[in-house]
Amino acid sequence: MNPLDILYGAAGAWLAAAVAGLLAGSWRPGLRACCGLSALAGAAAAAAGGWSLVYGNTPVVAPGPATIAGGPLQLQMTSLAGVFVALLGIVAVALALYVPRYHEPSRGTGVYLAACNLALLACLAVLAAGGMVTFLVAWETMSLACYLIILRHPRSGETARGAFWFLALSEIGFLLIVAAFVILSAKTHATELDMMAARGHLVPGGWRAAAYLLALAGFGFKAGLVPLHVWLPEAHPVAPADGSAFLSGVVVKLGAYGIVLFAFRLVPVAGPWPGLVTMGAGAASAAIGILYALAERDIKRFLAYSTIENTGIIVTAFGAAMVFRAYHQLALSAFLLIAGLYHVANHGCYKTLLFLEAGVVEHATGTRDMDRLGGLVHRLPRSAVIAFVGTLGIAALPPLNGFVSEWLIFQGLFQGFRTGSHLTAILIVLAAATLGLTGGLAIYAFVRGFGIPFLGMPRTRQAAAARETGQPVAGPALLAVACVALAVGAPVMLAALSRTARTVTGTSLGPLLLPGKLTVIPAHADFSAFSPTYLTIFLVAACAVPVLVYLAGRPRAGSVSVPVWDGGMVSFRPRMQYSAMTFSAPTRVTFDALYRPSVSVRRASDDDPAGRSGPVHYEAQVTPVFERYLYRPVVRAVEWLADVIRPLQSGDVNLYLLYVFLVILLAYLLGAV
Amino acid sequence: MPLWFARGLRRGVVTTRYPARPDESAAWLPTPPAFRSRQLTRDVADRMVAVCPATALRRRDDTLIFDVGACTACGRCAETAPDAVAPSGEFELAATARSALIKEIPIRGGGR
Amino acid sequence: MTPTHLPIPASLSRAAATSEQLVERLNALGGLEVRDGGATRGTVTVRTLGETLEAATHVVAGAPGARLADMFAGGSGPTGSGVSPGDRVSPRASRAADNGGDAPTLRLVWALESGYLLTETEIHGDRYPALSDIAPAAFVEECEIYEQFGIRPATGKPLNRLMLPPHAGPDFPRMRHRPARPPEEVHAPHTVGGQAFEFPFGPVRQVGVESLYYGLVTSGEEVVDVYLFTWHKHRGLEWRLRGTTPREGLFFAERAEGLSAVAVGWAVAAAAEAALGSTPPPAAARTRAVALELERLYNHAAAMAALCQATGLTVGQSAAEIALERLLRVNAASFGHRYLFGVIEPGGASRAPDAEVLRRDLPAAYGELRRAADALLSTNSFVDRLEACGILTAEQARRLGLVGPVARATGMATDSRLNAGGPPDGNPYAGHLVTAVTADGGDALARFQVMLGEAAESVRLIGEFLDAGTEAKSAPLPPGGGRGLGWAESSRGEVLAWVALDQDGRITRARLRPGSVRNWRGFDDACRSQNVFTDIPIIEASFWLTAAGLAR
Amino acid sequence: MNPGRDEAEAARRLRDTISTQFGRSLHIRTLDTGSCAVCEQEIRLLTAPHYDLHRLGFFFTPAPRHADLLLVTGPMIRAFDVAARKTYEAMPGPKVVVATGACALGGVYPKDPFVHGNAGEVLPVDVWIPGCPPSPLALLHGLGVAVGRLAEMTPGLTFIADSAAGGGEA
Repeated sequence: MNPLDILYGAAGAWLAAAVAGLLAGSWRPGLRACCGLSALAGAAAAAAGGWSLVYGNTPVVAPGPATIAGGPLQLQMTSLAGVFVALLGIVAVALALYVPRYHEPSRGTGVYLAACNLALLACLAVLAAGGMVTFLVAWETMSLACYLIILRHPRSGETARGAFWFLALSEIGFLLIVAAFVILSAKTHATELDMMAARGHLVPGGWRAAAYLLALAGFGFKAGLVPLHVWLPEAHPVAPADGSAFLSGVVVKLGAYGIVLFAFRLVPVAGPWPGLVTMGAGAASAAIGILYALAERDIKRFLAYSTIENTGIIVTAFGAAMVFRAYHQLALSAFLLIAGLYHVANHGCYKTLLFLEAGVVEHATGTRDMDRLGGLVHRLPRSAVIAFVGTLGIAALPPLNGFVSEWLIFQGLFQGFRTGSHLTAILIVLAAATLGLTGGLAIYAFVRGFGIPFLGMPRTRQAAAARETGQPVAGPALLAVACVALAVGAPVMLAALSRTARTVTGTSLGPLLLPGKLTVIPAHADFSAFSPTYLTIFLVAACAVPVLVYLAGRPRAGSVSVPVWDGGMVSFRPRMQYSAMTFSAPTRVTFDALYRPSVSVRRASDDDPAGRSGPVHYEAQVTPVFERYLYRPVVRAVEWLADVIRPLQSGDVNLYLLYVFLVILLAYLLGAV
Repeated sequence: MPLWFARGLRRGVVTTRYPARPDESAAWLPTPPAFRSRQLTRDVADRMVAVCPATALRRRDDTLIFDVGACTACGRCAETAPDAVAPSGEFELAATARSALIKEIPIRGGGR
Repeated sequence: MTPTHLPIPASLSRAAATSEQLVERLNALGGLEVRDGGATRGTVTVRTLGETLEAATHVVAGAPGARLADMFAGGSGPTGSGVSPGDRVSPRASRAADNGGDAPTLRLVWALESGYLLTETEIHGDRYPALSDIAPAAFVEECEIYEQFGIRPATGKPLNRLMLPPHAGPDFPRMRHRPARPPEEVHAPHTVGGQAFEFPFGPVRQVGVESLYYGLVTSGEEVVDVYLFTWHKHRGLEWRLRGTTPREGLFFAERAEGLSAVAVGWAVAAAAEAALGSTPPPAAARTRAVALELERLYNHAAAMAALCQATGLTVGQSAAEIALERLLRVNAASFGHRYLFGVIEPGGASRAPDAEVLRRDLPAAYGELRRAADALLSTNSFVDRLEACGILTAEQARRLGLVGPVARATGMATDSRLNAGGPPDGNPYAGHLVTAVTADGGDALARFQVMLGEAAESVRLIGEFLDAGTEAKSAPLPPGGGRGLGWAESSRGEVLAWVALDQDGRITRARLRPGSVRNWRGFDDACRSQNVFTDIPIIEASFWLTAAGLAR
Repeated sequence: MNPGRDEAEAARRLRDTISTQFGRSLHIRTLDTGSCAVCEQEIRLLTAPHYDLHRLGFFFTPAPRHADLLLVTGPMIRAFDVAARKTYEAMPGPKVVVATGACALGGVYPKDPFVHGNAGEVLPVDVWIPGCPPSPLALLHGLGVAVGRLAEMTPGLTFIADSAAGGGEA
């Protein structure tokens, strides 16, 4: 028995759930059954993933006569994939708990849930693929299923646009990945991943680099590396909340999985620069992602940009791990790999949580615009607490899990001096500095992301009317528990991940952990150490101190409580609160060159300076630099090309006969040569 | 800043010693009127009541009721009856009870 | 700083021509120059028709040098239909009189190069042409006229809330009782949309300043717009003045804007005198002028102290306050009141300055001011904060009808002391060289420099007036009724007053327009001119306005 | 005017009261309820070098939360009720209200739909300072009276909220 055996069960359950969804249509019990099956599958996958962390890699199997795209279906469960499978399982369970309350059964719900389960299954297949063809087929299936998920409400133009961005960029990425696989396969004469890895030394240096860069770009489209990220802020807002949670929580992570797969398993070392390129791309994505997040008012777009930032952090860690490996700092390399994988798990949990809560907010208020929300903490108290846990996590504030993984990444990057190369050391430190900036901005962004919708006074009537009854709580709550567990249980998690790192890199990080003392040491004992568990306990205890002080020093005499001093105004109004955009105005001013904001002010007095101060309206639109200056020319070129070749398709039979003739002629000529 | 420091030193102290010592600038302040009971007649009192813009004056029989609190020291009563009114010179008028500011002045100048 | 010398005789002849030409053009539009008892004395009065009001406004607004100084409505018709001889109205009854039946008369006061031109139009119905589209300066008054009389511009553009408190019901006293429409229909919705928010400030603000509410609409860094509320200072002074005699009314008028007590008092007294065709004795007029210049002087010192406070320069503030206190003591020693209340009375002046005290103490007190100012101008941290802060252009000043140092700092040489309209005897400035000090920066520094230049002028003028002789003397007001326009130049700019007196010499309608009313409108624009939060106290100090004057 | 010796004695007592009871710092918040801006000017001059209020241990504070004394000017405009009450309520006890100037004492404006005409209509006034405007010297004297009143209100200086309410019936 090995983890794969459990995964067969999970896959079967997901397949059954997909079929159940298709059959159920909008019949509520049927949909519930579908969700139940999905949850079951998720639990199984989580168990299998966790187990494979400990178990190590299984051999490649080709179960029975099953074939896929003309080749054998090759499956394998690796320890590396185990991390992702476990995350996939937890997310699947949370989604299954969330969906029945979120989706009111209606036309298309069944198909949507079928697509969701198919996508989960495809993700599992990607992770469990032991061969190239299996991997590629699963990957493409996943993309198409995700396309269907995004298209849940296809009537709106925005949805179609978002889904199209996703599909178009996915397909370009897919082609690049195919190319990368074809190069490796051709040079190693293998299709099994294990075999490819074993014969990696056969690949010449130039081809190695080409294959890796193709894979980096191909997976970068999925992972959302800048400038390949544009589908995220387009597709996430239009998908249903659980769909966007799945996209950000799992699908984007598979991009990171692909990069690790190529970087550490399939393509052998080709000097330090592939690592440096990866690290640079990651750092740039992190900084640009969070800066764009700060300019967003739509909660889901905001979260999508934050996803770009987080995958940037993850990819930076992986890139730095590659660099250290190239300089034979194997311990540090393994350490950064662990840190990156840890961040994968963390981000999968809290970003899924936050997207689910964004869905709750949208459901309760009918809007995703932060400037139309406010005061939700009083109206959605449980959701607010859960979202707060997620926010602490994603803002990388202790004692939550985001802090642990980011701290580990920083500790790894700070040891860049151990590479021995000054230039590399400087570049690594630069990456660390960029991540430092990103971390600071992330706290700022999430103070805003939580504070504006949840705190203060409701800015609109809809926000004031929000109610929590009927809103899904269990799913996000599960993820909040997972976040806390990932923080408190960090030493255990790290112990498990260090096994993964050993199977991937072959390096054992013996003294990394002192599980008895619950302390973590980043690769080298002379650098630093910390204990997330003790930190959590200490911080929680520290919170008690002011309470105790207050209780001890409470005035004995009676006290009077009066409202906040407001300058004698009649009353505070919601318009007197910081809005989302004014809160981030300092960054907008500082990073003016990136945002290139176009400001439009409308005062009632604009037609004449007569001091008429009626309703005031102020907008600062951020220029979408990448869309406008990178993609729009490409799109224009494609359109131009289409125009040029349109005459070929005239619809005239004689012309087509001429084409056939010319082709045959060409074939003969080539054959003759 | 050194410029200002030097200026301050050269300027010296201008601060009043009040309330420890009287301040000479108080002599120029407008102050509420003091009424000469003997020069007041009902007629004079009525004329003063009529011109008082602050409604600080009232007459009740043979008593002129003067509300120091309402008085703006405009001096119109003194213009009306220069013999009966003189500035009191009193500026330390603050009181803890509003009623303490209402004075009753007997009209003693004959009851024509 | 470029002093512009405008010798009065020259401008007199030029302006007279302008005024005549305008009257001719207005007559062509069906206007009628009024010369009889129905006219407003102290100015040229033209009666225009409701149908041609818009065209007439275009004509005058387009004339070079014409500036809309005021616009107001009155309950009584232009021929004095509200006043009939022998119809004795008790003050209280007159105050509470419901004039709702009368067609209100709209009066526009235009300041020409010399003299004022007043047009009056009877408005039937509750709409009149939107004059603020022609002369943007009229906007404040459009709001006020709506609140007080219930008539509004025809375009239906939203109006601002000015004096009526939000909770004012239909029986809240107004100049003309008329049930209020739901205000949200008429008043501009007070909202902030998009990505800005309103930074609330007030009404209870710093220590020792007036209550005033600012809503600073900001995008986080820049000031996008300013909402200004002063309705919680509205004391209904124009309403109070009805049914009073000019002498009684003056008591309240002085308290409309206590820091311009002399200027407002003078304007009201001059209006009453003009209405009744009397002139104050020249020596009494010079007394008024001495008081007015003293008032301007201490206000400039107070503005200087406020500027220092706003820029955080405490030593400078102390130096300015020493000068201010000494000037106030000079006031008290010479006129018997630190703020010169009660100096003006209709027909003349009730108190004469102690010339000896003035000659002895004023130069020393002014020297204090001058030295403090010199030190301030050589303090970079102070000057740098003022420079390019709250910039207004001459074009803005002209469109918004700004007055006083604010307008003069943009290069406009407007000063009502140069205005030689009205009876020459009553104008103590005739025959003296009056200099309109101007600057051309339009910023806080320019305003400060204008104030300093004017302070020097004031001291010189006081000396000249004292040499010419001053006296506390009044020419008793003749009996009868009439209408008159009066004006005076306060430290904040031109103060206008218009009164209509019935046959008993009681006020049936009084209009007070302190300089603050005009200049607060420029405050919005000055705040918006790419300023940050911390500049706003500086702008406020450099304008040196009062909320009391705006809300009255 | 009283003889100089009494003055000196009074001043000494004032200083003692302020320094012992209020730690040398009695904080004043001003409240304009519709004044003509002149009372405000006189209040501002209290901190000017000629009067230098700080030498007596008085300070101005913009926050009513820190204030012990409320200096009210103006005839208490009805539209300003809410702000006046809020300011008063925002002050911690013990607190005194000082009505300043003829307007606040009911001198200039009669009670009508615009104004209450008297600060006492809305706030529990403890000390009344006449004058139009009260000169800085009169204000100094009035503040001295207010300190005496405050000291009366707080025998033994127990900072109990009820004592503020107790002082509020004047």
